[in-house]
Amino acid sequence: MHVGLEQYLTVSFLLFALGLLGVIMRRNLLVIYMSLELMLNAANLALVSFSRFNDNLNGQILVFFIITVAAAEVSVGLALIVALYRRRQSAHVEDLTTMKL
Amino acid sequence: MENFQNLISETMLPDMMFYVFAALTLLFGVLVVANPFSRNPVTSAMFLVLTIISMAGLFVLLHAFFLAAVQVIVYAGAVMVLFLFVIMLLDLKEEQHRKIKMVAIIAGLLSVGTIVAIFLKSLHATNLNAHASPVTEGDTALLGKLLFSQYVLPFEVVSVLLLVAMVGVILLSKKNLK
Amino acid sequence: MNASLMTLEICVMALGTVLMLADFWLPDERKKFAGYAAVAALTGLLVISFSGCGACSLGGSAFNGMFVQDGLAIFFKRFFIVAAILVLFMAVEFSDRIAGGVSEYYSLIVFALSGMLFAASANDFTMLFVAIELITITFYILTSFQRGRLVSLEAGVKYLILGALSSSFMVFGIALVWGTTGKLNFNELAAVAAQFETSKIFLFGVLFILVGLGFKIAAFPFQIWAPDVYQGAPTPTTAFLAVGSKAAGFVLLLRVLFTAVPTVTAHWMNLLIVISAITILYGNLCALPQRNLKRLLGYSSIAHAGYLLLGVAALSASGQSALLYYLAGYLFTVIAAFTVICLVTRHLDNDDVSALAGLNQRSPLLASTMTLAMASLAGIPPLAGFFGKFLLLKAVLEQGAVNPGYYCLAFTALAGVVISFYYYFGVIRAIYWSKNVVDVSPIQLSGPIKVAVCICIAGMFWLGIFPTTALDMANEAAKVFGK
Amino acid sequence: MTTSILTYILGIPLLAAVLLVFVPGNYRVIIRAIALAATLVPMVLAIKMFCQFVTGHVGYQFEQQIPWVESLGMSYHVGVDGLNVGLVLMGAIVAFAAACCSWEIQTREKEFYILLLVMTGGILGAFASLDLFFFYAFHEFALVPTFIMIGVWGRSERKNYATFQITIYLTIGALLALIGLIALYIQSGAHTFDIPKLVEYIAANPLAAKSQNFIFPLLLFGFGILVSLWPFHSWAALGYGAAPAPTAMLHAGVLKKFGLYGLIRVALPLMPQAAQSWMQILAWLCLGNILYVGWVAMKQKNLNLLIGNSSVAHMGFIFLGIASLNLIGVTGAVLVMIAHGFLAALTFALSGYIYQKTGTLQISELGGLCRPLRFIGVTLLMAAMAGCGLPGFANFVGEVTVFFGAWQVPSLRVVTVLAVWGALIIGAVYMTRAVRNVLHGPVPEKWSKLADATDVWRKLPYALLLVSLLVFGFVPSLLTDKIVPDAKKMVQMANPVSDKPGAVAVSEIPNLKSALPN
Amino acid sequence: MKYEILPWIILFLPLLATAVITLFTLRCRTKSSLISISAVVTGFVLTIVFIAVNGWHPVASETAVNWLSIGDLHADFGLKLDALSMMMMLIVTGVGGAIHIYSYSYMDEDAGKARFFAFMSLFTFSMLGIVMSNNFLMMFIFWELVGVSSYLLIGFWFEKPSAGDAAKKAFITNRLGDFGFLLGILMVWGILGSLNFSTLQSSIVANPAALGTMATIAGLLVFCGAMGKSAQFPLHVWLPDAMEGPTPVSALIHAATMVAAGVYMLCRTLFLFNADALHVIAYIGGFTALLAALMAVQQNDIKRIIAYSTLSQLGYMVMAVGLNGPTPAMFHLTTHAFFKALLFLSAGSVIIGMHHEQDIWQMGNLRKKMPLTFWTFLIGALALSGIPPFSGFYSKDSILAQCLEEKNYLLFGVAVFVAGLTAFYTFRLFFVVFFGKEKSDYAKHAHESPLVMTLPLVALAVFAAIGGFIGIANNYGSQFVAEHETLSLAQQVLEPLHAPVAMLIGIGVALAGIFLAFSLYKNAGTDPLPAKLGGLATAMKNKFYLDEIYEATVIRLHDLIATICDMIDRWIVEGACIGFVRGGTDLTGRALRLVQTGNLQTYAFLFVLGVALVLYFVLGK
Repeated sequence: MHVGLEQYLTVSFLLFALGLLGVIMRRNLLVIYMSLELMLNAANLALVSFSRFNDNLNGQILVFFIITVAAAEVSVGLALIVALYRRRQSAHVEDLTTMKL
Repeated sequence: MENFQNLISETMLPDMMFYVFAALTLLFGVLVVANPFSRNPVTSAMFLVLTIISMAGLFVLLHAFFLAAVQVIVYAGAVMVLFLFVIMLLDLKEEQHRKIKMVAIIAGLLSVGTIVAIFLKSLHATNLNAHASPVTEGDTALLGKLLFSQYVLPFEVVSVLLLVAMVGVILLSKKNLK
Repeated sequence: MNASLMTLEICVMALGTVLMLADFWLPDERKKFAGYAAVAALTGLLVISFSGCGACSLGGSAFNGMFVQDGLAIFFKRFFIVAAILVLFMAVEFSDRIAGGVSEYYSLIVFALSGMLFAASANDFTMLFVAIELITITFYILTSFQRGRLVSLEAGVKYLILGALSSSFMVFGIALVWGTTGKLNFNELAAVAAQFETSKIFLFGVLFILVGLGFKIAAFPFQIWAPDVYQGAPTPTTAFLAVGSKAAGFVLLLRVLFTAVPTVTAHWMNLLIVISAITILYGNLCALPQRNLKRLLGYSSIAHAGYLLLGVAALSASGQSALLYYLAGYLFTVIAAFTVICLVTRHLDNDDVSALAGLNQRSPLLASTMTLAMASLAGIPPLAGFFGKFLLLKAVLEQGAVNPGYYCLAFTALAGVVISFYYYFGVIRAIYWSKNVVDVSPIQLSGPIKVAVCICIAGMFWLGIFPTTALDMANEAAKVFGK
Repeated sequence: MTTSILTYILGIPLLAAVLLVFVPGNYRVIIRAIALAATLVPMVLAIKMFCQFVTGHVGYQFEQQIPWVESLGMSYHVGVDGLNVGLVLMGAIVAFAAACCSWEIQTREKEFYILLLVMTGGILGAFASLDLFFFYAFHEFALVPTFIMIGVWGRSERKNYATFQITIYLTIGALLALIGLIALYIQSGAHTFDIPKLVEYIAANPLAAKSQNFIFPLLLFGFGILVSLWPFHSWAALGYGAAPAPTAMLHAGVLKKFGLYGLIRVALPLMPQAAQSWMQILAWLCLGNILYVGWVAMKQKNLNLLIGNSSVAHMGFIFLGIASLNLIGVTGAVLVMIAHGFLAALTFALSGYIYQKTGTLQISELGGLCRPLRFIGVTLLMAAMAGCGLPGFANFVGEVTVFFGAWQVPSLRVVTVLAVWGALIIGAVYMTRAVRNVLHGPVPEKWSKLADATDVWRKLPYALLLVSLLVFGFVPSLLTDKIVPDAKKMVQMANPVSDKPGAVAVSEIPNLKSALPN
Repeated sequence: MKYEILPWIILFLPLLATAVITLFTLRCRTKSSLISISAVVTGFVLTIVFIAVNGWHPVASETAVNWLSIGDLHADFGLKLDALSMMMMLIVTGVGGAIHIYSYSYMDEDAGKARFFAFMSLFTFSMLGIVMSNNFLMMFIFWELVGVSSYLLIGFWFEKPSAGDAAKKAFITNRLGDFGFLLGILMVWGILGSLNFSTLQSSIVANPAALGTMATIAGLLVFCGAMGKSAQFPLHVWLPDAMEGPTPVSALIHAATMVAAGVYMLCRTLFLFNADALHVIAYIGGFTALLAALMAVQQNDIKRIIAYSTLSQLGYMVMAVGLNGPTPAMFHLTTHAFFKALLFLSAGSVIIGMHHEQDIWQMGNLRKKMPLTFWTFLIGALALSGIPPFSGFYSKDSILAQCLEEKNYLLFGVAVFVAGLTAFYTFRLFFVVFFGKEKSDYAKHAHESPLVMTLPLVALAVFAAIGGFIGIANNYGSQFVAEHETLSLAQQVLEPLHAPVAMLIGIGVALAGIFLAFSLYKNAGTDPLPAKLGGLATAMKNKFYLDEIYEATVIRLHDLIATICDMIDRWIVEGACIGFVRGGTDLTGRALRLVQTGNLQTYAFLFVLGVALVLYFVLGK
């Protein structure tokens, strides 16, 4: 089968779905966070492949921004998780249920 | 033989490479989120690195060389190191085997499955109008030009964002509160 | 290119930086004044925004149309600045409860404001993305700013994970939309969107973008984060989240739906109706048994997202202007409510409704402010909420001829309002006729916060009694989509 | 345009409410004085207006219009014609009486008076407004203080439940009506909320039948709920039972009439076809009020609940008058509205007094009160008599006019017969039962020393209301002469020349038939 | 019509008196009573003046001002002054005046004297209104007002539970009649389009079938009003209980005037009734007369006996109207007003003398102690029994004659029997009270009443004695009979001879009744009759258990319906419906928020689920 945009998109979306699964199934905050990175990366892959197949560099610029933003987000997120861990001695989502209902 | 090589370089090889990298990416991806052997976050992190590197391979196949490099440097290099650093810092043990809720897993699989199914269905239903012969090269110079001309505004905004993130990280992780 | 259009944004960013730097040489006890200085500066900017000088002249665009300065943008910029001013007042009062840097808190608010200002002018998916991320990431920090309190951190983490999740959706959506159409600019996209109406991947992408925006405005089914985050975050943050972040979500939603893909939106009438209806019901029903004030307002903010979505779902100019008008009223109302909560719970651990007991003896001003705020949220004349709801209902009913679903929507909204009466009055009741009043010590109010509260009250009344000016502004802003 | 007297009438209480906000809560005398003055002046002005009203003249008088939101066709527009001049007068008098009766409030007086004045302003505004938006908004504005007053100053253990129920019910009613009004605005296409303009416009371009059939039920049931139309009545007695006397006076007496006024002013003339088809249903529903609620009233063990139910039952007559859709019926309905306003205010004021003195309204605990409370007892007796439709009181005129009007409609005869039964028998049964058990009989020892209302100020509100009832009962033409021309116009609009044979009422009113365009 | 203002003054004087008393002189008993008395006496004088000026048939008999005018509904406040109404005015003000004066002394000990006179004046006003009104609505208004004044006066001693109950009962029973009356008015108005008596009369005269098929029903509905007010079976139950009121009230309202209003109204609106309706009216009247007479035989309360006799006599009058004899009916009404008021006032005098003891078996031998009362009572009793030449004889005779004239022998028989019974129970009362031994200490210490009380007795006694031949029947005749010839005094005295059969039978049974009473009760210490009659006597004593039957049926039924409605309201409307909606809403709220588990994973899952739902909604198909 000839490899075209469709294949790339399928891969990228599968990756996205994997990330999604990770987010909703794993209970360790850090792993969840990694899964989120996976999802962002899937978007990057989609953008790059579109960029390639549509003959348009804007997509790559977007990827650039996404990577930057993701980095910022990761740093803040990790800092937050660390701060939380210091308070709670846990990075487990089930321990984060003081507020509910 | 030459013909064959040509054939590979022209069509077959990139295709084959695609399948290889795609398979690797997905495999590592699965291992990130659902490693049947280990639930240790470190393992997940390591597989995430591998996923990202495989993906960089796909980027190369798509002629986005600059981004492939950035991907490896920023993600595999910086971000993942940060992750690992934090994991080590927090001294996270292997995730305890709390009881797994089958219902939750099935429901999760079902909903994600629905989304995937709809996506794939839509993908097949859509004529993507993709060019037969992709030509765009990941020209770094061109990218740079675009970034500093057309996209200078978002670029500046992102710089503010980074500043904010920096401040935030410091505030959040400062050891002693005043 | 016309960079002078960005005067407001540049000034705000500069202000944020200055505030941050000010931390170095301001003694601790004077840091409060940094907040007031920020208020003063922002007030100046607000005046400038009304002065009609170059920076705010209508119709300009810059950076290849990425940044537009139209009626809508101006409307929202003023809105955001007012919100930030009022939140800063509150933040100053709140400063004694912030262990970490107070100046940083002010400056982060100002940076979030800058993100909102960019969002107001964003006319391009790139700008949309970075603006939203600027706002969101700032809010992650603002939410978890009270590091000493577990709830604050917990709220921060919840907001972080779910926010990042929604960002991922949005990014993927942007990828798909851009990939199918090759356009990032809204206007350019609008020109070609019609031919992609049947492209399912394109629609898929638009939906994913809407997921991200739906998260910002806390619309069903992406509302789930709101109560927890509202409850846990420091009160000024919550207020800013409820007003600023939500409004930013709405301005982007409007732009995407009505500037970028208007033809697609027209097909999604039913989707919007259903989402709006369920959001209203969900928010109101869940708020019914709620005893925690901030959480209550969290649910109520979901309900109000639903009301605001009425204006979107109406798919008409009157709907859009009604939405804008309602938002304006919502601004004063919600900030008033949170200001009261902020002041009342100063020495308390919890934000339970019972904290309001005897408020009318402790501080009549706060008691009446809270009462008016609740009344306005419930939609009682002559307060802003009433006229806003009136406009929204009118806009929805106008479309009744198009689709009977709109009548159902109107009735759902009605049911929601009725339910909401119950819990809003519950709050008022707690103020005036609680049985066991524990604390009767008078609440001392500083001069500035009195000013802020009075501004809120005046705003509620002004919008309710003299709606013409604001309505004209909203109409003017909504004209953007009429083109 | 000069400022209309109506603007003063509705503005003074509102301004006074604002003024009260700034008076310290412990200046009780000043607060009371301001509240009394701020209701007395509108009352005097309303009486003046009533006297100056030019009788026999179709159209609005004392008009004033200030553009408000021009883009939506809204304006502050007040004015009175025959249909509402009496209501404004009644509202102003009851408001003053309510302010006088507020001495029973002992706690948080300042807040109470503020709410009372807000309510007064809202009520008067709602009745004086000729703009749909203001019409609605003023009502809503007056409604909310009601809830709060019941909640805070209410009595009985069930006050929370009562507050809850009255709030929910009335909100639903008001909002249904709001949807109806907005739909009316939209579908008329007139782009104006101005009632006279709207009427004019719709007279020229009638609403489509489909729109009418959508909007009319909304208004009917929306307004109906506000007026405790059966089976949406259960809030009323409960709410009034729990309300402090001044609130019950103002709400049961005046504010409640808003829904009926809305039906007459807006729903009937603007949606005649729908009105025709709904009137039969309304007529049967009104029996629910008159008979069913009457029977319920017979069983009440609490005086206030009894009065509350009787007030619900009285609404039935007004509905019947409206349902007859002819001049006599509608005029009668307006008469009952005004009369009942005075009456409800009077009875609630009296029960408030008794409650104040005895601390209970359980009928079984009371008895023989005519002896210690001579003035109050006699007044209550007269009120009860007025309540069962005794001539001499304005209620009789209204009710009997309604019966005459309803009798003109052949299809409503059965309903009329039953309604007469309700008026003459059931009303008499529960009223005399109440009188027998509360006023007559031996005085229990504990009540023998109760203090009667002796000084003029205490007597004033009751006397004022009683005199109003008597004046309009003796000289009903004071009202009817004013009502008839405008009611005639309204009825003409509500009875378009229809091609349906046997359309109600028109054929029965010869002078109307000639007035209709052929 | 000259002095048109006079009737208005006559009408409104008592109202003015009420107003003045209530507003100003409630604390001053003497002043109040004088005001009230002068109002009614002035009314009497002015009526005489007016009659003297205008004669019995003024040229333009109506005077009116518009009261209510809405579309087709025109109701005047109008007065109709003809022989009928003017006679009634004389009765109301004349007899009323006597009773007012009597009350001045009778009520002397009562703290509520001022209130009493206020009510009396209100009643006088209302009663005058009924007799003077020229249209149905006006009449209905005063009809109701009379009802309420009666209510107030019966309940005058409101602290006595029985008085309160009796007042209530009277009011509601009257209301039942009014229900029919109002419907009748509506029906007549609906068909003929007018309320004015003259207009109605002329349109019916012009077209006897104007009322069409509704004629009978309309007539009977209007008659319902009379049934209530004149206490005809089955609405008669209130009248005996009404004796809870002060005795002057019984005399004025429940004997002389108000209860007669029904008969008056029937005569006023006679043109409405067709033959069928009249038939029903006649039989109801006859039945009431019989029933009440039977009940009267076994009563022991002095006032109640007279009350039942009133009932019985009212039945007589109604029967006369039904037999197309308005003249005899009105004639009897008038004489009845005299002698019944006399009897009541005499009874009142006895009661005062007996210190408010009303049981006849506690009295006895009072003729010695209260000679004047004895004589006046005797005159009243004779008149009531129909012994010539007392007034009752003439009027009763004219009714008997009317029966024969109409050839209704059944009703004639009833009337005769009732006449006998009347004489019997009247003299039973008479003998027990005034003869025999003193049966109690009160009786031993009884004393004659003061002059203020006895004077009206004498005046009334005179009229009760001579009322039969002083032109009363003449006046009525001139009203009702087209070619009426005025009779001279002698002719009037001998008038009964025109129907000798009726006269002889009438006198015969009356004497028989008196004789029977004499033989049974001359010296009786207890009532011998129950022993002789057994169950029948018990039934009579207990009013044939009608009160109990009503209690068990009508009242219970209404109460049951009310209870059911109350239950529905409590449980279904308020409980089930509202409770369900409320509880449902609350429960939904509580259930919905269960999804907010606080667990991030749940949140993420719900988020994704939401995305899936939205995607499916839009793209799934």
